Amino acid sequence: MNTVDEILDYAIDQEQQAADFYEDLAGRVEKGGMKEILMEFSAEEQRHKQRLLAVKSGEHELTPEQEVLDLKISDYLIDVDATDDISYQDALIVAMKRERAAYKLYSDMAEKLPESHLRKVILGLAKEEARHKLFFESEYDERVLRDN
Amino acid sequence: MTLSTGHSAALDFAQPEPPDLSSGKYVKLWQGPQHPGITGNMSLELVLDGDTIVSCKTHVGYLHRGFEKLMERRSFIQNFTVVCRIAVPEPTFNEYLYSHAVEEISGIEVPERAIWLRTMNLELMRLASFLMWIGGQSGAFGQYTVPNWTLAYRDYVLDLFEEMTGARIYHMYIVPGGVRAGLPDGFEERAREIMKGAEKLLDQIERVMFNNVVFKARSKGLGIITPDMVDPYGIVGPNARACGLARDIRKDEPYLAYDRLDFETISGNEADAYGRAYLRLQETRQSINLIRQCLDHAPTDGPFQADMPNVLHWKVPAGETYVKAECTRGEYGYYMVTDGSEFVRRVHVRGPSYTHAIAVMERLAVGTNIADIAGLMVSLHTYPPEIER
Amino acid sequence: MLEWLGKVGDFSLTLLIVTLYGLLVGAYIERVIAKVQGRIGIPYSQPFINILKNFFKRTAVSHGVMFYLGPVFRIAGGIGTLAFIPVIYGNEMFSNFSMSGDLFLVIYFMFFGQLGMALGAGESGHPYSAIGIARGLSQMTAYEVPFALAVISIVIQYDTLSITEIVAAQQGGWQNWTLFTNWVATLAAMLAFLGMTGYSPFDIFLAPQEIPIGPPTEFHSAYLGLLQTNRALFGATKLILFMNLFFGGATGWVELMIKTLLIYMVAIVVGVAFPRFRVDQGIRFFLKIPTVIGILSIIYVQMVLLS
Amino acid sequence: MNLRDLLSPFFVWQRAFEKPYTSIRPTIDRPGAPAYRGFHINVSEECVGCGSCHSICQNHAIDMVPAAEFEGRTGDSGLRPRFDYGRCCWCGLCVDICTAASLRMSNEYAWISEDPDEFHFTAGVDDKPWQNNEHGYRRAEGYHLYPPKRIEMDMLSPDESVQSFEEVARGYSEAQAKLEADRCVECGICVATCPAHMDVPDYIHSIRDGDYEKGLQLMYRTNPFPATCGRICTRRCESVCPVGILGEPVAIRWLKRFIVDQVDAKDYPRILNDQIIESGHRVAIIGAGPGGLSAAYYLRKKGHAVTVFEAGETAGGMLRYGVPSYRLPDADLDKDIAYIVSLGVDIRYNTRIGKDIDFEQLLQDYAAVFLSTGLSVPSNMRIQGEDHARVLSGLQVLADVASGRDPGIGSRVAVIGGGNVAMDAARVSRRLGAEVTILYRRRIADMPADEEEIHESQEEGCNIVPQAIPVEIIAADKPQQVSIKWGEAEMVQDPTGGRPRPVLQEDRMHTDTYDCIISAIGQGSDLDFLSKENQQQLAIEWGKFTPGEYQQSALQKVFVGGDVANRTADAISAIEDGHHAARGIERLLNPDGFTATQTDNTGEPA
Repeated sequence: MNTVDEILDYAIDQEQQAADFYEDLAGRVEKGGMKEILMEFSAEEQRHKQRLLAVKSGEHELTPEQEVLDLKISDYLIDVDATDDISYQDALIVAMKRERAAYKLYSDMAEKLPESHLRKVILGLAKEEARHKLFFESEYDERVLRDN
Repeated sequence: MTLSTGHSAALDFAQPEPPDLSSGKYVKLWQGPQHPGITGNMSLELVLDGDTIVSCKTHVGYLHRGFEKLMERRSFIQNFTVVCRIAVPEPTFNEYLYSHAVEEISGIEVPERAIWLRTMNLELMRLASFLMWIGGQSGAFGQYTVPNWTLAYRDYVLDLFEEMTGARIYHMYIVPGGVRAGLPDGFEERAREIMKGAEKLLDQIERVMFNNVVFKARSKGLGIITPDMVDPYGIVGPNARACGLARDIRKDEPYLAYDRLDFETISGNEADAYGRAYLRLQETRQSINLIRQCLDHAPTDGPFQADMPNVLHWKVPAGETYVKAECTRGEYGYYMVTDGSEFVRRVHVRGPSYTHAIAVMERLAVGTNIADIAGLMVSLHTYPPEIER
Repeated sequence: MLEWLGKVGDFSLTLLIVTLYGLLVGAYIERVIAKVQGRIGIPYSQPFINILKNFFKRTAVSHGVMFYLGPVFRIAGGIGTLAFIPVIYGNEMFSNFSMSGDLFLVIYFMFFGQLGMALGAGESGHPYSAIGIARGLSQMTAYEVPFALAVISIVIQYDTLSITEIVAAQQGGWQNWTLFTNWVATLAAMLAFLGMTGYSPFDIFLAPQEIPIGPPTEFHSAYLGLLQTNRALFGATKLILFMNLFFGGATGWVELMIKTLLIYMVAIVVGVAFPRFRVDQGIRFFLKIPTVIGILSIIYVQMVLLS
Repeated sequence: MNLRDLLSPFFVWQRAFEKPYTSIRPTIDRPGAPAYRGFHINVSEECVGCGSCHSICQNHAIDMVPAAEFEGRTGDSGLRPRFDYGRCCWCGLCVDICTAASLRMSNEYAWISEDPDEFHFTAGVDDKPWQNNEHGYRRAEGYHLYPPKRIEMDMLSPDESVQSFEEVARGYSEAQAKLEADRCVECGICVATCPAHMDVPDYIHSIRDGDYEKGLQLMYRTNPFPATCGRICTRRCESVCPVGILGEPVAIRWLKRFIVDQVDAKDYPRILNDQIIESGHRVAIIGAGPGGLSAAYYLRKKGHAVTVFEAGETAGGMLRYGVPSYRLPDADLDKDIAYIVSLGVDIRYNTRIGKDIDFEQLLQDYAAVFLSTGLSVPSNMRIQGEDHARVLSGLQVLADVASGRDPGIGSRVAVIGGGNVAMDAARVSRRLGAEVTILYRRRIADMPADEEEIHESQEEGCNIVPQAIPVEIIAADKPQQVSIKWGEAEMVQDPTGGRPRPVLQEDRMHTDTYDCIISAIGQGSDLDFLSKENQQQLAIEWGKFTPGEYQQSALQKVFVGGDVANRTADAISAIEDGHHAARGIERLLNPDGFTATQTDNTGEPA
């Protein structure tokens, strides 16, 4: 993973994997209403993928310098398993955790690299993931933590 | 016309000789209902022998709008916008008396500031009304300069009303519970300036209207009201005071802030049109003085309205009351009966014009010249709308 | 014949000028009165607009022929009065039909209009018209006495019945004016003038408080226009007559205008200050002081001037 | 006659040399006085269309007409005043009464138009040149045509109230209630806002008339829980009450309570006079909470045989277990329930669907099923150590107290959450003698709990710590104690929209030790009693049903309602859901006899 294209391909692959993960889970869950939600998550990941594809083709630019709000909700939550009877709250936790992990991966990666275009791209990807995390954390804040 | 002694004045006039119209000696003339010589929409049915009036009959009903009945079908708050129309040149007295009657029955205490503002409003109204009347009296005798002055100057007083109340004629300012607003900024200075000008104007009017050979020739000896007529005819206000009776509700049974104002009841000793006119001129000056006192004493802050129930469904407890005030023409009274519902059961408005324009006018007109009818009518100071509530 | 036709032409011109002048001076006086009353008053164009408006209005009712002849008589009186008064002294063109006995004719014509009005307004059947006319005629009868006495006085003084000659006698300086030569007669005439112009205190016949503005109320459209025209014409004519008889006449239009305006102002100065007399008070007034002054003026002419 | 009288009048000429009174300009150029009562201005955005102007106008010059751009706003009738200047007398009473102070007058007074229809206009909607005029008549400060302040409810003092579970609000006296009822302007915006569309102005009117029986009848038309709602309703009506715009809203809830308090329970059958003609249909209702019992009441009135299946021991659902008795005494809840039961509603207690009876069985046995099982599962914080034995759920604490059990909270308690359950748990803990700290993620202003509840819990000595995010539960030294690690939060505006979000400040962490931690951060539904197939068939979203028209679910026979089917999750919504479902069931069972008027809240209930 030394070139920008490689790293982008990796990231796109990751998004596709995530989409597949949710789709697979959606096929298994039995709880009423969860299937739709997981399919919605999957679609969200597909949208992320489309965005990265657009970055790769040059139609879209990453914004490594833009600050993204970090609500730090997922940081202190326990890990949950993606079981067949996963609840909505847990599904969101899974999603937040996944995005957080990706974010950590890219930002750790960038930290080790010297100042370069590649580093910028990786940083940009980190910010992108941070945005995805914010999306799910906002959702969590809005729906699960409504009374809190 | 002389009175036979030993009879009450009213009885003496109760059986006039009906003129024989078929004799061809008389001309029957309707003065009104639309006529510049009548103070409003009413009609005088005159029978003339040459230029001399042998019989006069007052006809009213041309201005009847059924206020008393209207009030029975409107809520207590709505009525206060209706009553001002009962006496167009002096709406404020109706607002005050209506509000006061409602307050009396429902036991609402009006705050101090509202009392002073009401007093000032009423005195301003008297000033405006007198100014208009002076013009009317002068105009009725054919001197058109003074009416132009006074009506123009009355507009300055109306300017004050406009600032104070938001309207020039139908102020709708005195509302059950208090008044609708305090004084606007700078009102006191403007009011004092206008009072100063009014005093100057009254001096000028005294010079050109009252020290006037022709005015004296026309008004002296016209329509003499003798003291023994006052009670049988129910004559009130300046008409009664001009013949020497010091009767003024503001002094005799003080209401609002009048017990704290410094003034004396003015009474005259000439009971003819000139005497009444001169008395009213003095009362106009008195009003200016009282307005100044109100400006001195009226509190500038504090509440101007009592705590009120929700007026949208305001039920006034059952009761009855009679309230009165001294308007420019004398005692103005409201008799109100309520039955505990959202509507007033009955209101009777008793304006001084009722007797002055009908019984008194019918009597005083006999024997006068047709040219003097207008001057006589004005000198009694009557407002037809308050005859027909 | 041709000369006579030319005279008619000249007179028409005079008539036009005097009427327009009458309207204009009327507007001016209205503004002066307004000023005293604390107003700005009407624009100068107002009387002209009023008349034009009325002339262009139509009428749909009829009160009978005599009713409509009233205003016609009235304006005939006005025109007739002017026709025999020389307007500008020494100017043949504006001397009108002045002749040796014109003073009598003029006084006759001054009555003529009022009589026509009486016939017309009486036809309307409204009691106020009758009252107004009765009052107008009573007052006229009263002020005609001092006026006639004053005229007799100057007729004796100048020994002529021709207005032109009376004017001629006053030429040669202000000290020759009747005002100064026979001030007693002038005083009597000016008092009568107050009644003649119909301003306070002698406007009872117009009193709106009793007979809403009198007979003119009954008329409308072009007939009212005629009355308004006559008001201007007749008013100006009276002023010219007084100017000729007592104030030395005029040798030019400017002099005429100044003099007539000043004469008019006499009525206004008094008019705005006083209420009106009742008709009986008015008659009594004229038959007292002005009449006495009128008689005195004759005595004055006889005893002082002609002795 | 003397000479002075002859000469003195000539002084009139003095005036000729002074300035005239009149001006040459037309008067149209003269502005009215600053407070002149001229043409009407209505600031439409502030106006809520309450129609008080229309009510007070003695000339009937004001009509309330729909204004498209304002329709559908909360607390707004969508109507705006239309003035008829052929009738207006410019008295300004409309301005005086205007509850929103949106109606004003300009000081313009001259208006010429050749089109007479123009003088009939909707102020603030139709464009008029004086709309932005700053001058003109305004209602003066301190001038009111209705009392702006509400009649204070007698409350137990905080010192007294924490001593026992006695009801805090003492209720209005008759005189107080009449005074408070007097403040209503009868606009009906509350009716539109109330989920149950109760006839608020009418029953308030009945208080003014002293006719409480009529008031009760009016309330039962839309709500069979008046005693309950009169105490604990979330009262959205009051939040939109136009009287509250410039003053305090009419105390609608207390007035409702007042009516119920005036009527003895034994008089209910006579007053309400519900005649039941058996229809022969059988309807099952799952859950005896407000939603289920409301449906039961209206279905029973239609003559259907109603069976209610309740998992608990008593009826009332969250009203009984979730609302402490100092807010809603059991006697008052029982008053409501007893009347519903008295109509012949069969409640089977301790019967859990899925365990005791199969849901499929119900579908077979009954003509229709109404499902309102509520939200009974407390949400988890999902933080480290949450499974500690000293972490209790708020719902459990409340249920224990309601059932007379000792929740065992100890003497120092932390409550996590800012909703009504959190407040209830905190106040209950105070009454049990504990010292209470409330930790809440956001600001106090953001708390979803009732403002009154927040205020009263503070008065009763609960210490609210706002912007506190719990991050970890740690076992304390003693087994009866537990520690909580929490961090302070900063409120940050979310760039993607929504309300400001709390962001943990990792450098400002605290750790406190309590006897127990009560978690009250929300609750979810328990739909496990439904088979997987049923769950798939019934549309479920975010753990809740998404009902269609008349609360009907995807299954034709199944109707859903209550907390499990709406977003607001309050009693009044549940009651309306039940009422609405009853209408839907009636339509299903009796399609020919069903008319639209039955759905009208002013008509007879379905």
